[in-house]
Amino acid sequence: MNMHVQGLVVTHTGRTLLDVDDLRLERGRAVTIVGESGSGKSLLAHAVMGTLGAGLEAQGRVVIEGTSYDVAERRARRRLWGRVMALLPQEPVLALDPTMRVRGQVAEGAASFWSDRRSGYRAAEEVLGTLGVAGAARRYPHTLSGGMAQRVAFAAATIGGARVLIADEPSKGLDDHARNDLTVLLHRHVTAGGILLTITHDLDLGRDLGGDVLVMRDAGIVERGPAHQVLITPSHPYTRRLLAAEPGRWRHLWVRDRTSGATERTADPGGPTLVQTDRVAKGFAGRTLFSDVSLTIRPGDRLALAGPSGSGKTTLGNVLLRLLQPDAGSVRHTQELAGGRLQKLYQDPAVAFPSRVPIGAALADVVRRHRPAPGRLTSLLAAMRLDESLLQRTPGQVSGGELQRLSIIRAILVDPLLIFADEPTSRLDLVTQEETMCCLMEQVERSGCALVLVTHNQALAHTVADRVLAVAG
Amino acid sequence: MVWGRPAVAGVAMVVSAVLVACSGPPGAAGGRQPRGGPNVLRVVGPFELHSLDPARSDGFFTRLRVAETLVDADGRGDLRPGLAAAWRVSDDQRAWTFSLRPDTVFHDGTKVTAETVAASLTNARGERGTPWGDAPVAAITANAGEVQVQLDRPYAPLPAVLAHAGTQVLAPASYNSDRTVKKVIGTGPYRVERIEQPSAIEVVAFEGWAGKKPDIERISYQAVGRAETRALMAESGQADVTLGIDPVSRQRVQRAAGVEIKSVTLPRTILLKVNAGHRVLGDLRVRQAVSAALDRKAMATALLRDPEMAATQFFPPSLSEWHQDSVPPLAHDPSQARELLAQAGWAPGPDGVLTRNGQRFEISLRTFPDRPELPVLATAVQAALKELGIRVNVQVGNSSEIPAGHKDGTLELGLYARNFALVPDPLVTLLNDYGPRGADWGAMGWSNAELARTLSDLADGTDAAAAAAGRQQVSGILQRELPVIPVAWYRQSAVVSDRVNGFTLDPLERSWLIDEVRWSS
Amino acid sequence: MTTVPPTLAADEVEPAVRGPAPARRGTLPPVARVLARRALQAVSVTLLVSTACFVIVQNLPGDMAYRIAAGRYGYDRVTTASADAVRADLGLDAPAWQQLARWWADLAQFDLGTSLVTGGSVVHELRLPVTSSLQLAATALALAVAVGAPVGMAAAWRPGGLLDRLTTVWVAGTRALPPFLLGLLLIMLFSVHLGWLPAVGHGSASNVVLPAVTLAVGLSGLFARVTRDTVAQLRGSGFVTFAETKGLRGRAVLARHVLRNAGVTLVAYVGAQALILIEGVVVVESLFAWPGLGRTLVHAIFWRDVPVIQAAAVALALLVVLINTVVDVAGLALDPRPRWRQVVP
Amino acid sequence: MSTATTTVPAHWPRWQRLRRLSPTQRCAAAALVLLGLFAVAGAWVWPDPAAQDLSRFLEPPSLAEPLGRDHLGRSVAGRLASATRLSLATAVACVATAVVAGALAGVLAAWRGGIVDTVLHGLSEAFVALPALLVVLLVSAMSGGGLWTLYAGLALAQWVEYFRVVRARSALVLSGPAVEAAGLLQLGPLHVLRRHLWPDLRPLLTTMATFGVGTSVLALSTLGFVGVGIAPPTPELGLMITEAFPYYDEAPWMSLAPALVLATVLVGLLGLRGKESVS
Repeated sequence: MNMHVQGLVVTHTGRTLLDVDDLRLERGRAVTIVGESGSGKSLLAHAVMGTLGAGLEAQGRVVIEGTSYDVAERRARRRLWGRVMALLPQEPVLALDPTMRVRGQVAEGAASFWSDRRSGYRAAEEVLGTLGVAGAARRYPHTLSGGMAQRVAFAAATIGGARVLIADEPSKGLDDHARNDLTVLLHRHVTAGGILLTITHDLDLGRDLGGDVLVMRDAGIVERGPAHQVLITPSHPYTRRLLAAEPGRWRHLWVRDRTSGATERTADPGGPTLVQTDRVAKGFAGRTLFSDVSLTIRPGDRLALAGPSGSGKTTLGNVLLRLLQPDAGSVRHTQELAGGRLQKLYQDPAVAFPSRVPIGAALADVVRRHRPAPGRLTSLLAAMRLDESLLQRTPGQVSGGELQRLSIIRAILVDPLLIFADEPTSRLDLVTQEETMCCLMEQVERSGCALVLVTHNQALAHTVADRVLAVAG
Repeated sequence: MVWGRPAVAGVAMVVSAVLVACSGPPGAAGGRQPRGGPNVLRVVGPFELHSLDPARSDGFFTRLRVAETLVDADGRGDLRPGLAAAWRVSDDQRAWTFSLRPDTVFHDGTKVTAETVAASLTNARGERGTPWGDAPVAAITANAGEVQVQLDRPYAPLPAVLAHAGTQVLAPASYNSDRTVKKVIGTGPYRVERIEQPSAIEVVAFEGWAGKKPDIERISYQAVGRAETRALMAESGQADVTLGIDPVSRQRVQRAAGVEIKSVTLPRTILLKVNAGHRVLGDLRVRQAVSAALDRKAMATALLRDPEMAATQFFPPSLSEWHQDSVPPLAHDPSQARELLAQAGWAPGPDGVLTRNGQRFEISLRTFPDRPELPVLATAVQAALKELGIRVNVQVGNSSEIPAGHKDGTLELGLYARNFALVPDPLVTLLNDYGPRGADWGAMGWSNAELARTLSDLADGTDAAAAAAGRQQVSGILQRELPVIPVAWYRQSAVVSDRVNGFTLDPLERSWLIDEVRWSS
Repeated sequence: MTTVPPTLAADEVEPAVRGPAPARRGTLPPVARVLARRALQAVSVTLLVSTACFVIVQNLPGDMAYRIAAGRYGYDRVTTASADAVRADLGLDAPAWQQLARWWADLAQFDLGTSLVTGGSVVHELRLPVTSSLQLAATALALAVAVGAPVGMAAAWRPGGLLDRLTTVWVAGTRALPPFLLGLLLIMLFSVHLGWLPAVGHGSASNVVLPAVTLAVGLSGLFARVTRDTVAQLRGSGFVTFAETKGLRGRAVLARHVLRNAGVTLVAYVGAQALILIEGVVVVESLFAWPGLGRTLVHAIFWRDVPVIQAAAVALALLVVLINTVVDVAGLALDPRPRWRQVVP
Repeated sequence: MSTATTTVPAHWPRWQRLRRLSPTQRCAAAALVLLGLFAVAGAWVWPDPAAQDLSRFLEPPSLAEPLGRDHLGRSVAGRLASATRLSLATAVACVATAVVAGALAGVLAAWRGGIVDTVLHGLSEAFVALPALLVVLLVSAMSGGGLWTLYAGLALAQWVEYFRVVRARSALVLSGPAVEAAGLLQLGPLHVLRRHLWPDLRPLLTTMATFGVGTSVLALSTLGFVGVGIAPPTPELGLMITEAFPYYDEAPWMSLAPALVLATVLVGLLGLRGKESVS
C-alpha cells in the first residue's frame, strides 16, 4: 500500500499557495516536510486529508490504496478518516474535548465502539496501556501534562487502525522531553508498516524521523531527498540558509562558544550588583516550582533559564523582576533599576502592546515619558530593518517577527540595565528567530546591559548566554 | 461528600422537573370551553378579592349571593326583606327589632338563630370607618328569636345601614378565635366552592336554599384588572358576563356577535372636591367660575362616549327622589366664568396665568387611576381651566391621598366618583359627607347650617311631604354653594353573552343578580 | 558553567506532581463548595434585601396608614377614620426599628408575618404568586429552548445561510416588538379571532400558553442566536475537528462533543434569562391577569404592605440565588475544568 | 453584515470610519437621525402637546394633522414628537449615568482590588439579587410620576451590568502582559487608562450602551403601560400605546404611530450595533 499525490495545486483568489506536482509516500518510510511559515506545507497536509478551508480552491488527485480521489471533492475522503487515514493534531491539549474523560475520547475512534461500547472502552484502555498512559483513561484532559496529552491524542488518532498518519506541526509547544517521546511514537507507527507524513519546521524532528525530507518554499518544493542528506549536507541555497538558522550553527560576533563550556565569561565580577536573590522559593496550588535559588546579576551578565515547559522558569524570571512575590527568600534590586531601566520581552509580543492602539501611539507614550535622544526611534527602526509605516498599524496587523523587533525597540528606548526575555522567539520559525535574536543581541552588545533569557531550547540557551541555569520541574 | 457527575446531572434534572411539574395537570384547552365544563357561568370583573372580611371584601359575597344582609334593597333603593322577614322600630325611635326568616340554615348546615346573627353583627361593628361601624348603635342583642338593635339616638336610616354589605351575616364557624374571618359561610342561594385570592372565586348552588332555586348551578368569577383585556374576553366569548366595560370598549363590543350590552345609570357622581377653606377657592365666585369653565357635554361625549352623562346637578336622574328638575342646570359658560374671576380680582398675568396681588392662580388636583376615566377627566379639567388662565397641576396617585389631604388641609382639588348607594338610602352618605365638619369624600372647609339641619331632620324621620321638601332644599343648597362641583354622572355597562338571558344590572351595585340569570337554551 | 545540578527529571509516565495539583486535602469538593457559598449568599441577601425594603418603604412619602387603609377598604372607601383604625391596629406608631426587629425575630422562626392589607398570612398570600411565576417562567423557557436551540444549531451548520440570516431578522424583529404589544396581538389573534386559547386567567394548562408564548417569542430568537454563535465557534474548535478526523460521523460529533460543550454556555445563558423572566414579567402578568410575583410586588408597594414587599423581595432574591446555584451545579456537571478566579494584581 | 466586520485601520480619521458603515448601519443611523429631527422639530410645530380640543376627539389624520387627534382631541403628532423627545432623552441620560457610574466603579474595583473591590463587588451582588423591577418601583414610588425618580430608578437598576462587565474586563486587561509592560516602562496610570483600558472597553461599552438605550426606552414605556411610569398628561410612548389601545379599531393611527416609533428606535439601535452580539 502506498499513497500518491499528483498535480496538487491550491489557490486562493487566484494566488497560488501550494503547487506540488508529485509526492509518493510508502509504507515504512517517513516523509517529512520542512520549511518556513507561509511556505504552504500545512496546506499540503490538509489538502491530502480533505480538511482544507472552504475559501481555498484545490485541484489534483490523491491515490490511496489504489483508489483515486479528486482533491477538490472533500467529502469523499471523509469515510477514510480514522480507518484509513488519520490526522495527528497540532497542540493535542486543544484537540481533546475538555468536558469528556480521556477513555471515551479514545474509544470513540475505534470501529467497535459504535456497536459495543464496552469493547470500545477495552480497546481504548489497551491502546493507552501500550503507550504507557493507562492511568489517564479516567481523567479529564485538563489534568494531563503536555506529554501525556500528546500520547492520548496519538492513541485517539490511531485507534481506528489508520495506516496513513498525517502529523501537522506535532512538536509545536512541546519541550525537548515530550518531543523525544513524540519521535518514538511516530517511529513506532512507521516501523509497524504505516505511512507517515510529518509537517514541521523543527529540523531536528526531521533528522530524528529519518526517511525522506522535502523542503518547501513559496508554495513549491525546492529540495527533496533522504533526511540525512538534505538536513546535513543540503544542496539548495535555501536549505542551507534554513540549516544555518538553527541556533547551534549561528555565526555572529555575540555568539558564545558552545563547545568550551569551561570558558565562562562573567562580566566584571567585582562590578555592582543589579539583582540579587537570596534563597527564593515559589510554588502554586501546593506544588513547589523552585526553592533555594540564590542568584546575582551584574551589568553585562547573560543568564539563560532553561528547562521544560511548566518547570517554572518564567515564574522565576517574574520573581527576579519582582513582578511576583516569592514564597520565601528575598529579591533585591539596585537603586539604578528604578525608573524603568528593567525591561521585559514577551513570548507573544502581540499581547504586550495595547491591542487596539496603533503601535506608534504606544511608542510615542514611551518617548514622551523617557525622552530618549531625538531621532533614536527612527534610527532603531532602521537598525532593525523595520519600515516606519508599521507604526500606523495595530499589533494584530503586524507579523510576529516584526512585532518582537518592535518590542525590542520599545525596551531599548528606555536605556535598560537589564532585559528579561521570556521565550522571545519560541513562536517564530528558524529564519525569523535568528533575525530577531540578532537584533536583540546587537542592541545588548552595544548598550552593555544585562540579559536574562528564558528558553526551552538548550541550543539557543548555550548560544546566547554565559551562564545557563537549568530549571527542573 | 464527593458527587459524581451523574448525580449532579440528576439533581439538575430533578430541579427542572419540579419546575415543569408546577405547570399543573394538563386540562381541557380551548378558549370557548369554560373551565369545569359548559355549565359554568363565567363572570369577569375588575374587582379583586383581597380579604374575606365582610368589611373589606367590597361586597363580593353579597353580590355573588353567597351571604345575605338582614335587609335587602331593590334597584331603586327601596328596602326589602333579606335575612330578616320584618322589622319595626320602638316608639322612642331608639330600638329596632328584626324578626328572622324562619328555617334558614347556613351553608355548613347550622341553623340561623337570633344569637348567631347578633354575634355576626357584633363582630362587624369592630370595623371603624364603615356605615355600620359608625352608626349610633349601643347594643345588639338576641331577644326571643329576634335581633334587637339599641341606638344611642334616633337614627331613621338604620335598616338601610343593615343592607350594607359590611353587615352580611356569617355562620359562627366562619370566624377565627380572634374574630377574623377564615372562610365565608353564608345563607345565600350559592355557597363558596373554591377561592384563589385575589383573582378567582367559584360558587355552586346551595342545596339547602329555601327560596327559588337558581337556574345556574355553578358560577366562576375571574378578576381581570385591565379594562381592555376584559373587553377582549367579552368579544371572544370567554366570559358570559363581563362587568366594568369602559365607554370606549363599549362602542366596539357592541359590534361583536353573540353579545349584548346592558347598561344602567348608577347613583354615582363624578365630583370635583374643592377645598372651600382655601385662600383662593374659598371664594364662591371662583368655584362658580371653575364650574362654568367645564364643558361637561363635550367631556361626556368624548370621554364617556355618552352625552347624557354630563352632570347638570349633584344628583343623577336615577336618584329620582333627590334629582330636582327645578334646579337651574350647571352650564358651560366661559365668558361668565371670566367675568366671575374678574369680579373676584383675578387678572391675566404676562404669561396668561391669572394673578391677584402678585399671587398666581396655580392649584393642584389630586385623583387616582383605579377608575380609568378619572385621570382622563382630570386632564380635561386641566385643559378647560387652562383656557381661563388657571394653572392646574394634576397629581395621579393613590386614592388615599384625597382623605389624607383633607385631614392635613393640603388638598386643593380632588376628582373622584362618589357612590350614594353604599347604603341604599343616600341620606346616610349625605349625612356623613355634608355634615358640619365636612368629610373625606365630601365637603372640605365648608358648612351650611341650613343643610345640616335639613339632613338631620330627614334622619330623624319625617312625613313624606316634608321629606320631599327637605330633599329639594338639599339639592338647591348644593347647587348654589358648590362645596363640590359635579362633573359627570355614571353609567355602568356589562357585556352579556347570548348563552344566558335574564341578566340585569343592579343600579345600586349591591348584587349581580346572578340567581335570576337563566341559560338561554 | 555554574554548578547547577542537571535536575532535568525524566518525564515520568505517571506524573504525580505535574499538571495542576488535585484539590488539597481538607477542602470541599466543588459542588459542596458551590452550595456552601450560595447558602451563605442566600442568608446575607435575605437580611440585606428585607432591611433595604423596610427602610425604603418607611421613607416613602405619604402616610402609610392611609395607603394600607386604601388597600383594605377599597379605593373610594378609605377615610381618615379607617386610616386611624389601621394605625392603631398595626401599631404603626411604634418606632421603625422595633417593627424591623420584630420582623427579623419572626423570620428567624420562619414566620413571614401577616399582610397589613388583607390580614392573611404572608406565606399563604405568596404561595400562588411564587408558583405561578415559576410556572410561567419554566414554560416560557422550555418553549424558548425547544424552539431556539434546534434552530440555532441548524443555523450554525451553514453560517451565512438562509436560516442563519432568518434568525438574525427574527432577533431584530422580536426585540423591536415590546412584549405588551406582542401579547395584545396574540390575544387578538388566538383568542378573539380564532378563539383557540383563553386570553387570561390561571388554573388550567391552556391559560399558560399565551403568556408563555409572548415571553418565549423574544427569548427563542436570543437562544437561537446564542446557540448559533456557540455552536459555530465550537465547530471551528480543535477538538471538534479532531473528532471528525477520528472518523466520527456528523451526528456523533454533535451528540458527543458539540452538545455538551454548547450546553456549558447555554445553561449559563438560560439561567440569566430565567432571572429576568421571574422578576421582570410584570407587564405580561398584568396583561394576562396572571397572578405572579411581579404583580404582587406592584400591588404591595402601591399599598405599602411592608411584610408582603419584604417577603416578595426576599422570595425573588432567593430565587435568584437558587437559579444561580442550579446554573453553577449544572455547569460543574457539564464542564469539570476548575474555574480560577480572576486574580487582580 | 459582512462589511461591518472589516477592520478599519485605527489611524483613519473619524469621518472616514463613518463611511465604512455597513448599509444596515447607515439605514439605522438615518432612521434614528430622522426620528431625532422629528422629535426636535415637533417642539416648534406643536408647542403644547397637552392642548386639547374636546370637540375634535378621534379626528382622523389630515394634512394639517398628519397623525390625527386622540380621545381628548390632542394632536397625536405633537404628542408623539414630545414623547419621542422625552423617551430618547431620558433613556440616553439613564444609560449615560449608568455607564459612567458603572465603568468608573468597575475600573476602580479592578485596579485597586482589596477592600475597594470587596465593597463595590458586594454592593453589586446585592443589586443583582435585588430585582431590577423592585428598584425601579421603589424609587419611582418615592415621588409618583416624577421624571427624575424614574431616571434615577432606571439608572440605578442598570449600573450593575456595566460595573460587572467593566470590572471583569478591566481585571483581565490590567493583569495582562501589556499593562505589566506599561508598568515596567513606568508609563503611569493615565497611559493605562488611555491606551489600554479605554480602547478595550469602548467597543464593549458602546455596544452595551446602544442596547441599554433600547432597553431603557422599552422599560419606560413598559412602566407607562403598568401605570407606574410618567404621570399623564405628559406624553410617553408606552402610555400613548396604553391610552390608544381601546381605540384600536376606531382610531388605529393612535396606537400605530407610537408603536411604530418605538419599533423604529429599537430596530435603529439594533442595526446601529452592526455585528450581532447577543449575550
